[in-house]
Amino acid sequence: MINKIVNSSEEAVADIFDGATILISGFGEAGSPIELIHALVDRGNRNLTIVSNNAGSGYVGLAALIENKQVKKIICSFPRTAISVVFPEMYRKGEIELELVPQGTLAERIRAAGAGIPAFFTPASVNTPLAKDKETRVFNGKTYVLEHALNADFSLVKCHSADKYGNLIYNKTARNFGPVMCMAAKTTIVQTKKILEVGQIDPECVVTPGIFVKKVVEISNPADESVLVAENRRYPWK
Amino acid sequence: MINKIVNSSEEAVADIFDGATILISGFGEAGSPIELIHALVDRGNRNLTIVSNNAGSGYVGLAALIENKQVKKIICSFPRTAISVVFPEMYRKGEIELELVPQGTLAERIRAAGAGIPAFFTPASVNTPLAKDKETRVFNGKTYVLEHALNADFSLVKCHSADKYGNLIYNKTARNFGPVMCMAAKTTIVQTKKILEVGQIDPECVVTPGIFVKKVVEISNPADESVLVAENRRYPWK
Amino acid sequence: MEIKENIGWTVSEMARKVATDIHDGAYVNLGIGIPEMVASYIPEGREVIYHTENGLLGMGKVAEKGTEDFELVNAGKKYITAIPGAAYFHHADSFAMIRGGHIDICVLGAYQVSEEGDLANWSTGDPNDVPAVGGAMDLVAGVKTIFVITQHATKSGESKIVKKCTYPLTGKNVVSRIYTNLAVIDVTDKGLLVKELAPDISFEYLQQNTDATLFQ
Amino acid sequence: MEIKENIGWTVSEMARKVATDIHDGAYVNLGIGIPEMVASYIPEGREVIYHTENGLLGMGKVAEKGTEDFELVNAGKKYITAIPGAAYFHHADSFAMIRGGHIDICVLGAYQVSEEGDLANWSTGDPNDVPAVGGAMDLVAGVKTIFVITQHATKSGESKIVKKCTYPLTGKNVVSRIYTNLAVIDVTDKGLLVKELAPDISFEYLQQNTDATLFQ
Repeated sequence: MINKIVNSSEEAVADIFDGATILISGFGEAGSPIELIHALVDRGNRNLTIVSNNAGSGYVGLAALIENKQVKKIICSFPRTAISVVFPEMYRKGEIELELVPQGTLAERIRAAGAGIPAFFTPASVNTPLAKDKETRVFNGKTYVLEHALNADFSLVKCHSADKYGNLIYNKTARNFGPVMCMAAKTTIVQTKKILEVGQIDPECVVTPGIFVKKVVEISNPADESVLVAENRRYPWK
Repeated sequence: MINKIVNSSEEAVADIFDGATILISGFGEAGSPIELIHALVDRGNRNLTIVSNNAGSGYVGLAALIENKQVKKIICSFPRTAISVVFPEMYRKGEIELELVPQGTLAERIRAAGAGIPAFFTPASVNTPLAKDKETRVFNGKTYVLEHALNADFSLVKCHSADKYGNLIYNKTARNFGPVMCMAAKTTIVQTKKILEVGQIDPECVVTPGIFVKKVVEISNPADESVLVAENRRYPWK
Repeated sequence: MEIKENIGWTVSEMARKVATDIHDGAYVNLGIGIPEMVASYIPEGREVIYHTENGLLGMGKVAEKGTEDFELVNAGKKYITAIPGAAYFHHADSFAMIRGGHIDICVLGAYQVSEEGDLANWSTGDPNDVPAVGGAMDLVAGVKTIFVITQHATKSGESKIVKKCTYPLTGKNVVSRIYTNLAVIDVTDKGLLVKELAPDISFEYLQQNTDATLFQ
Repeated sequence: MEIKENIGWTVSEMARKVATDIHDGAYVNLGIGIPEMVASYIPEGREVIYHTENGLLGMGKVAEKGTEDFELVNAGKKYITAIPGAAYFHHADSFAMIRGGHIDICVLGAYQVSEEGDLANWSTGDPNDVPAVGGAMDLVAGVKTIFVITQHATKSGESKIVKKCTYPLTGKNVVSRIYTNLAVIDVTDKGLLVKELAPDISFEYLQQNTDATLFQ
């Protein structure tokens, strides 16, 4: 019988392996699965390729994963934030690779992976350095660039409520990359604030149907990244 | 100030012109905007290209539009239904063109049009007659066919509830092609069972945000196509 | 070739065979017609979630007489129900599930299946027929495992398990296993491997009544 | 070239100029920073719906102190509110709105704008900077009309309105109109057409302090 709920973040990330490509939801702190990321720091896998819109703030969450030298490469649209220190330092030292992708292209590449579309054309980045060496084609007089699906081994996603089938709903703009990332990974791992009984989520309002989800862990009181950053906290906690 | 509500089906379809390409929602009768289609029959525009999953049943709705010789070409996945008579007859006589498209490719071509993607690769139809003369390409050892966006001048869509901003929610499997068709037309025209006050639709549950919608007409008691077909009704009513 | 009528398994028995091969927790799409019968034979203790490509994950039983909702139908346009924990979505999202490889098993009918697992199930190529494809090509291109359930022969006695499909293809190299009234046959790299014979059906009889070459 | 500081329009006046050109019923995306000010100056009687690319149509005002929700932010990661009639959606749907040409107007800042409407606003090309692009390239490629709001010159006095962009492009031929502290300038097929001059600014002064060639 179907029950995707696991008991701990540790158990949730237990299958992650060295060298994996991992999608991590969030737009800044909104939607960032900070407890799952910390569990991955604890697990210590290396040589990871991380796909996420940003590259972390302060010394917690994604920044902690990067500082712990677990990340070989990051694929993102905006690796700077007001208080990002870890990534910029390592990037300048050449200790981490960056693939910069326009935000809409990033979202669409992830969605394409989930939808079985290996490649598509987009107008974004045409005539810019980010389209360098990429195939272009003209449709109806306008130039487009060919972009490829961004498949992944795992996705780490934060949502608001989930049931044991893996049906998910999100909260406000914390939804952002979560739904497409759930679709695009072989194994999708979700942290939820609440677990609901099957049937409590209105079938008209399910955002991520359970088919896309492998494991769900309840984290009732997730940390607020901005609070941790303001307090200058560092993971692993001291 | 924004108010997309119009007073009649007649007013809703008033801008449709001869030769237009029109997306029509519905999977069989579920989600078919029968009153809008009948208004289009009354309006009498000709040479239309219709994109819809099916080709109508009996002598009402889409079948009435076809019987009235307004449709030059239909783009669809399944032009047969248990009780389709009009399309098959005209097709055999060579009086209407058919572009047969796999259902998922049809949905994705419409979505692509709405998302500004001019073309994409899909594995569906490779090595079949429906991929004949189409460009193919191999990605990771698997062959895909290039498919193009299906843009339209108008879409006629049925939903369950709408507000004056054009935010829409649907009912069960009547949702089907509605949301992607709303995205893909220059002018989207919607018939809704109910009009709600702005703010009554939960922002987490809006399926079609108002930005995709141009006109909304309330049809509180839409006809059931299958009932009309069973009663052997014919539009225009006699 | 002649196949006697009413020999081997009944359609219900065939559906039960398919159902037995569907694992607990599987996401399954059932084609229109005989494949729909499979849902009735899932062994107890297994939970299977049904997808219908017109926008529902968590399809339940057929709606009881008098409770039909015109806006709740399956891909065959039958009035159905939804289970608790179901989700509705639009057509592009529904086919993202299919094309993206998220559905575990799809059970389809067939006009012909070839030695290499090619499937023909949408057109006989008759120019008088109105061609209609529906979601079949997307399903065979995207779903992880394709099971075919079909009578071994057409009503006029021709083998549906063929060396090469003569009808237009739905997809090439897509079928994993074939359930007929005479046998269960796996499509393997080496050819068609007979896994199980119906009662009183010999391999020799099966081969005599099959256009394709079979292995044991 | 030298531009005196504090001449021409204030930033607020520039924002008001932009706001005046936004029609009733427009769907608008405001870039991070000065473009965000535009929302405060929409003339009464006009209703404008704001899109923020991180997944909200119907963005309201900035959240009041003490009512901030960490999960309700705009593209600049400011805490905001949502209006009644708003809708949340995921990132792919949000950029479908952008790429698909559904947003009427986007207001962006600039490092440089060229005579042909090329925009550079994401990178100075400095190899010491961490490059970051966000949604700018998608916005200029997809939104129907791109307005740029910017000081006419950099802090060091260089004209931002240039013959050719020397910084890496965000997009080519994308800008429709430029609002600076000195003038409102339309990008036309014939070149940069000055539509309006700030008080006490002459066309000659403007041209002297602009790298690009201007027309009247």
